[in-house]
Amino acid sequence: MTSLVKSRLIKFLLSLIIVLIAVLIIIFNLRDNIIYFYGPTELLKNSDKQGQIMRLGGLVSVDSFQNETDSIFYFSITDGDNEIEVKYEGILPNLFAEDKGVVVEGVYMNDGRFIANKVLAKHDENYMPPEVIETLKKSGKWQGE
Amino acid sequence: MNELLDMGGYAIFVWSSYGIFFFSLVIFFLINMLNLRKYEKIFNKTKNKID
Amino acid sequence: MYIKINNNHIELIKSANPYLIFATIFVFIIGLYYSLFQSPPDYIQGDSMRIMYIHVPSAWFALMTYSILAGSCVLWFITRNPLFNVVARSIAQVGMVFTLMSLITGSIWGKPTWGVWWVWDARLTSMLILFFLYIAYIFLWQAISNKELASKISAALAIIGFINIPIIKFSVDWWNTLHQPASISKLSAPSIDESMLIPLFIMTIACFLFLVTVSLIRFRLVLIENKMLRTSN
Amino acid sequence: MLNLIKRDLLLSFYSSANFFFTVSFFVLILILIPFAFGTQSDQLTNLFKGVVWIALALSIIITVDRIYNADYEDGNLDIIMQKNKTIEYLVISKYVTHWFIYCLPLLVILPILSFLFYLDYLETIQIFINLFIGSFGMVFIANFVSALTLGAKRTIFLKAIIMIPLFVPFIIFGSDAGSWPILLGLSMLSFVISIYVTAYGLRLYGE
Repeated sequence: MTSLVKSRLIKFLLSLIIVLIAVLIIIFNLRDNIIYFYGPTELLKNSDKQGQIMRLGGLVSVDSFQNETDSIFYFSITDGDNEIEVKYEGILPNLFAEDKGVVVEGVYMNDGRFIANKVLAKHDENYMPPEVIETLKKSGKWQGE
Repeated sequence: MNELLDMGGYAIFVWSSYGIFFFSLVIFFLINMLNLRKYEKIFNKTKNKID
Repeated sequence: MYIKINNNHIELIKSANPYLIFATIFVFIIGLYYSLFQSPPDYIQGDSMRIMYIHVPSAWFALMTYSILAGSCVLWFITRNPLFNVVARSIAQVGMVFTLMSLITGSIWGKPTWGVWWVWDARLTSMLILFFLYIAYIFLWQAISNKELASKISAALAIIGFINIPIIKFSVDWWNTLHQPASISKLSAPSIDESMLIPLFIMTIACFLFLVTVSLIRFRLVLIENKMLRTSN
Repeated sequence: MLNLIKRDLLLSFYSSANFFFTVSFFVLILILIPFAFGTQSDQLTNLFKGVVWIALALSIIITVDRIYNADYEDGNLDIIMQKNKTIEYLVISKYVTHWFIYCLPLLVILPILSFLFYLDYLETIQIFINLFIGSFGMVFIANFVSALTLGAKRTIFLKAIIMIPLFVPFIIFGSDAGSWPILLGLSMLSFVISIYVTAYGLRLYGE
């Protein structure tokens, strides 16, 4: 009986050790495969990403939005520290606005600009009625983005 | 009333999602309720036969 | 503690059934009134955020139901009390319906908000996998003809699939996803205004009542199924 | 344990049709890529890195029926289990034979295929390492699914629907060149889970 308990204990400890090592390996090597988009700072740090198709996400920086024609737009995406200029040709989603979250899909060019072929509006976790926003802004308590 | 039906331009999305949601819930509920009735009937019949 | 289901319990559940149905419908009507008429539109999303009132409760209960399912499977293996197996089997299909509903309503919400029906980010993909796990649990039980064996084996599968639940829960915090992080968490004040929290709260109660009602109906169904299997053997 | 491995390997050589079927299935999936997506070399190289994982997953899925089913149906499984008091040895020997019979040929044929898709040496080696490590994890998963579904009807659909969600992490990380440590971690995790669950399933069906 004791030998059975002993062998079970050994099995259990062995599998526990394997699981621990496996989890550690996975956590330390977890790369950006699962990441849906990169931030501007991450992109600027890795210059080897230039010339590749990828997604870039962040806030549309204030006063950066320009439209050349009805369907060609220029804006920059910021994460507070760095900015990347984006050129996009197509239709913008309804919720696209300056100072709001956005994810663009396209090519990160060698000159540091981003040519987007798809724009997705990213919503944040705040849900507020418009009147509340008005009063918050009036009283100066509004600290959104 | 029209304003409500229009939903600020999002009428299709809001109404279709609510419609699908409640339709599926009701259908799912009915399937299980009817199944229960059917099973209870069969079960009672077999029990009577044994008795 | 060994709980055994007897006829008195079943009678109690049976007599509670009409009240539960009535309560579910009643709370759903109040919730609908609040979510469609009473609550204000969002300052960015406008009226399309009303989908949130059904999307969020179904996603919560999809996760909660799977946790209960896996938990009762574990308890069944530990205590060998067949009650836990019956609970697991009666709750699984409701969870599958809630998962499907959160996927569908979410994708209807995604079109006006993000601009696309579906994206392959971590939250949405792991939720799709949860749906497959529910299907695997239900079909595996049906496919194995020896039902005692079937229960044990599908329970083992359900426990393995529990790995997916923390991945769904924390996917929005661990990785950059298009899906927004949770609006309501224990550690901080909710980032939803009170006028929108009330309809969400009522809808959550309504969905919970629906979960309880249908689970109890299925509970009776599963018990009769078990009895019939026993007599046919 | 060695006896079991020897027996299974011999059996599979006697019925070598199975083995050629899997290899040709794997090759055919990959050869269909240029027909579906055109013959631009850049595109083909990129597609190959991903589709090779899908091909491996599907080839493993179609072999699941051959791990324990034959032994279970003719009653050999009971005899083997009675002889070996620790089922874990039986399970491990099945892992080894399954990998040798159905995964090794695919890995051997991989370099030849990769030249058809204009991959250079470095990329071929990277993909080979990834597939080599990842295929172990997939074999572990396939084994426990096979053990759990021994008595099930409509099996291929069921097995596919159980296995595909479990293969998803391998496919996500596998197509990235330098991610072999993650695949190693995943394989180790699936080894621990698989050895317990397979033994549990076999004990249930063996009773």
